[in-house]
Amino acid sequence: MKRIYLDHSATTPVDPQAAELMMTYFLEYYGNPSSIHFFGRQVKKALEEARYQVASLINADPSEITFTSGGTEADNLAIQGAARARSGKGKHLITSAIEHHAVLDTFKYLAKNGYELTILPVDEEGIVSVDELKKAIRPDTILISIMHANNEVGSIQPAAEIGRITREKGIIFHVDAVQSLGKLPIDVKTMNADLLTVSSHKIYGPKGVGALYIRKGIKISPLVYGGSQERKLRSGTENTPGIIGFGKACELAGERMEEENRKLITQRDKLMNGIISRIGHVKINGPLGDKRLPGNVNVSINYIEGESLLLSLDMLGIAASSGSACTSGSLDPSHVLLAMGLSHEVAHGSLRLSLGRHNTDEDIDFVLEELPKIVDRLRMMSPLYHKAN
Amino acid sequence: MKRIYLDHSATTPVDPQAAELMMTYFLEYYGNPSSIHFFGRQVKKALEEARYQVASLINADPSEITFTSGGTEADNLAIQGAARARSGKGKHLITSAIEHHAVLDTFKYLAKNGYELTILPVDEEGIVSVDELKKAIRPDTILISIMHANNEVGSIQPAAEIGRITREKGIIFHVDAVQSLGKLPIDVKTMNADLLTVSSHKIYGPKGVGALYIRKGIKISPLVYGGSQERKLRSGTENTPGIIGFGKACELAGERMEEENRKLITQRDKLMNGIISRIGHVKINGPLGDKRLPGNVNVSINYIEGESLLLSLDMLGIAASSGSACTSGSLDPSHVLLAMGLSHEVAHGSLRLSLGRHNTDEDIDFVLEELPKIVDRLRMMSPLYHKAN
Amino acid sequence: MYSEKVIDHFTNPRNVGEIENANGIGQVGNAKCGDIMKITLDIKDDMIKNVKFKTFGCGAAVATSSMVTEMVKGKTLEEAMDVTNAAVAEALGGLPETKMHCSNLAADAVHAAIKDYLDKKIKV
Amino acid sequence: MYSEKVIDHFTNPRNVGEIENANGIGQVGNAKCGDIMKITLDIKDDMIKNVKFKTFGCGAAVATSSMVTEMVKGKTLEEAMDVTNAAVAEALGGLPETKMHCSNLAADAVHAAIKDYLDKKIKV
Ligand SMILES: Cc1ncc(COP(=O)(O)O)c(C=O)c1O
Ligand SMILES: Cc1ncc(COP(=O)(O)O)c(C=O)c1O
Repeated sequence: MKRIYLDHSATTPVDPQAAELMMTYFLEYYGNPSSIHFFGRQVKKALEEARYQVASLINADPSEITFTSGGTEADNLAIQGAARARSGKGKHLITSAIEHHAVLDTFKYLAKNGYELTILPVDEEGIVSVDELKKAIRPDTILISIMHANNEVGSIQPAAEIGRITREKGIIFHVDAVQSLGKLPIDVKTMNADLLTVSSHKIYGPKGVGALYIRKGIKISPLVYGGSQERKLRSGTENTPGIIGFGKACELAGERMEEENRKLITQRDKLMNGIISRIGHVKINGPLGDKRLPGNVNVSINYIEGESLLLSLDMLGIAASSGSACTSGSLDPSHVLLAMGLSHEVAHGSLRLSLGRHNTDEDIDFVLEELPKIVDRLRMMSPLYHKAN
Repeated sequence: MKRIYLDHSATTPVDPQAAELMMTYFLEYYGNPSSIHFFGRQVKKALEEARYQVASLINADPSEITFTSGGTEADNLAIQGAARARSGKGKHLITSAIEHHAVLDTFKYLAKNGYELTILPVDEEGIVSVDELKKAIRPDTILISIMHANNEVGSIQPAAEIGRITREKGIIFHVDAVQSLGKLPIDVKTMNADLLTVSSHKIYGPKGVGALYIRKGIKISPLVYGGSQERKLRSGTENTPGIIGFGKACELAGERMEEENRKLITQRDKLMNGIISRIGHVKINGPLGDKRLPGNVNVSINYIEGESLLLSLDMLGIAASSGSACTSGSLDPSHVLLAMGLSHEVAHGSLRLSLGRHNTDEDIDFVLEELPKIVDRLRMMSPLYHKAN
Repeated sequence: MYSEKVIDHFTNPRNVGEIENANGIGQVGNAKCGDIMKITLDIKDDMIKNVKFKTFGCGAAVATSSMVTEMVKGKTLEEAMDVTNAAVAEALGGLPETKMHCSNLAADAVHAAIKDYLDKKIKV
Repeated sequence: MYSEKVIDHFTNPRNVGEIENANGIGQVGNAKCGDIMKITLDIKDDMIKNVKFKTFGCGAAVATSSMVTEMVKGKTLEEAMDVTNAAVAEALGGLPETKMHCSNLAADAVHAAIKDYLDKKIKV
């Protein structure tokens, strides 16, 4: 069976060039970068080259990049680290209702441990209001974390606008840019970001690698202690092959972004329009046009449940994702869709198709051919659906 | 130039079988294990297989294994996690003076944040005294962390004996087994370990992967929050290729341990005896015989400094390590050697040669031929050395 | 994740639909939780002559619904009341841990339909 | 890590040894820190006729020692006093950050040796 992968927001395959490079560092250049001998020096150099590659993609200085084990750890390092380092200055934190769990759950943990938290609502397109944010700021606000682009509905947030406000007020601004890296141009300087999270496995780099941009002069506390690697901010023997693979993936993403985005936007819009025209009782979630990530399609298909939909697609070789509670192991469907005002019932029936580098126009055609049949079949089975509707 | 790697305690090359397996998971089986589609289920299965492989090497149940980004993170998760989860029961912690920085610095961080810490001394062989440990235990002692084998001098600690005491007293016992995994038989049950740290890159697995054994029923707090992976103890998209590579490395290590150890012990003793017989004014650091890790040689060479020695060896293609302060970026030489009673001067002149799977007898011969010449040359240059000595 | 039997019942669900003049109707779950099962029964002489289901829910919800219809068809009401959610899960070769709680309500739906039948009979 | 010049001076150190009847002897550093440099001078007519070093220490310590002997040999005492640790590091094409502090003391050792010579002269 031909398999069509439409879950690139969850993770991506590793680029073959990056994978090949990593092989060399597994087998040949395997030294510990802390070692002063040949094996160590060799890999130390490659580590610094990777730091430069990651920094370049977000217009940072290499010395501002701290490697971590992924986006989740980078988010935690940013939020726990900044909150701890600044706790003397205040205890108030601000984030939005549509953040990834790596951000939201970290804030909730802090809120249970002496901090105060404001969670900003979003509009029906899944975008944080700058006015609401302004109103939420207090004299004791020390940290604001707003994602650059949402992983479920692809909504792009007004990061630069928020950065202007936080910089003016001297509040630390953390941006979770896991979903936008390599897809939107990122400039930490014009964005006025103080901390910015990126992750490798969303941009055709290996899993288990990420980085936190820490603007020069910003002090944060580490999460783990030990051998003082990464300027003491992230102890532990560096995952050098992973980091080097991530560096390569960043380089490639930078080179290909423009061309790739043109393709992704065309395919995305074809897919969205096709679904709307072929299936009744559906609703696109998230904004349209250039406020949306290039590869993101998210649609609620009324009267049916997401996991059933995913299973049915999977049987045809189509890999997708859903905001259904059944796919997350939790009891509630996607907190993002609920925050955008969707009912539980409709949120359960959401489908995310996230396009990537290797998807072809034929993939889109196939989905558009098969999806209506699946929806029909599931609706016939649904007690909520009445033909008359 | 032929290069001889004698720094296996710092890190190892990845086994080609493990590396090849990882390639498949980079390029083909790249799904996110949380996804319910084919790509996700496929890799989820492999992830659980790896968990089984790691568990098997230490006689644990797979459900007791939590994957982390390495030994350092596992040590931090164990120590910070247990201390936080048990802080209601007491604030007293015990460790030893020869622990890895991942343990020692984590305890020191806790000691600055409301906990009380006892650091046990060691004898001149680098072994913790069980009597001292018994004396240090207080009614409010909640956690004791003692390594299984030391990374610098190879001294094996009386872990099982300590485990008997802690289990009896209801104190959590954490064991850093990073250096002993795959080299000594580990049985978490007979050791009475509650928490046990292992790391992949020391046993021919990839860097950036480790695991914490958490005995069934033991509660610890997480370090990072997010997507609830690893039963909520370690959120973040799993580094599946890395974990699968680690699993394979564990399987291979288990199969080869006995045969490999025979080889390593022979080579180790040849190297130690050769150094003693060819070079004057030297002292073996750490115990002899079966209280020492199979592949570890550590020797103080009086009147010369470690980094000079390493550089000279490196020029001949020999990669080694030293307890010299100059190689660690700190001002003091190895805290392990100092704790064993060595003077600063002698500690600065220490050399660690750690043997591994691919070292040949010719490698040993070459070192034994070249090392005396280097020592001679450096001693001739040293103001501390007087021929008359 | 799912056993082969679950996938089979999900892919080829038995007895989908609604019996037009059903004399026993049961519905459990709610859309908020993401699982609704509706069972319609045709009961005659204390015997389930026919049974159909409609389900909004995940794979497990559909499969348990389908399985339960097979298990109770032709059975007496008493026999049908003895079919438990656990028995349905077992007949499917087991369900993933997380599905045992929410999506395994098909027997409840059957029981509700039987109760509906009995309630209406008493009223008459 | 180290520049080529550092490696060259470490591998082929110039002027290693001790001058037997040196009239200026300087030693700086201590074994606790891991760096000791000992400079012996043969001074005549305010001029460094010959200079030798012995060093216990890391690569940088050996290289700076070797380099400084080259830099002061044949110089007047005043000229030699003007040679700084920084100048030695620079002549070696720079040193790693961490080495600038501890291991870059060779010029100090020369200055100590000159001071020793001057002190003894005054006493005489
Ligand atoms: C917006 C966002 N933040 C954080 C993360 C977490 O990153 P990682 O999977 O590398 O831990 C993800 C993806 O899972 C994400 O989409
Ligand atoms: C005894 C010991 N504990 C912990 C660690 C840290 O493990 P990792 O390098 O995987 O972070 C090491 C090695 O560096 C070690 O030797």
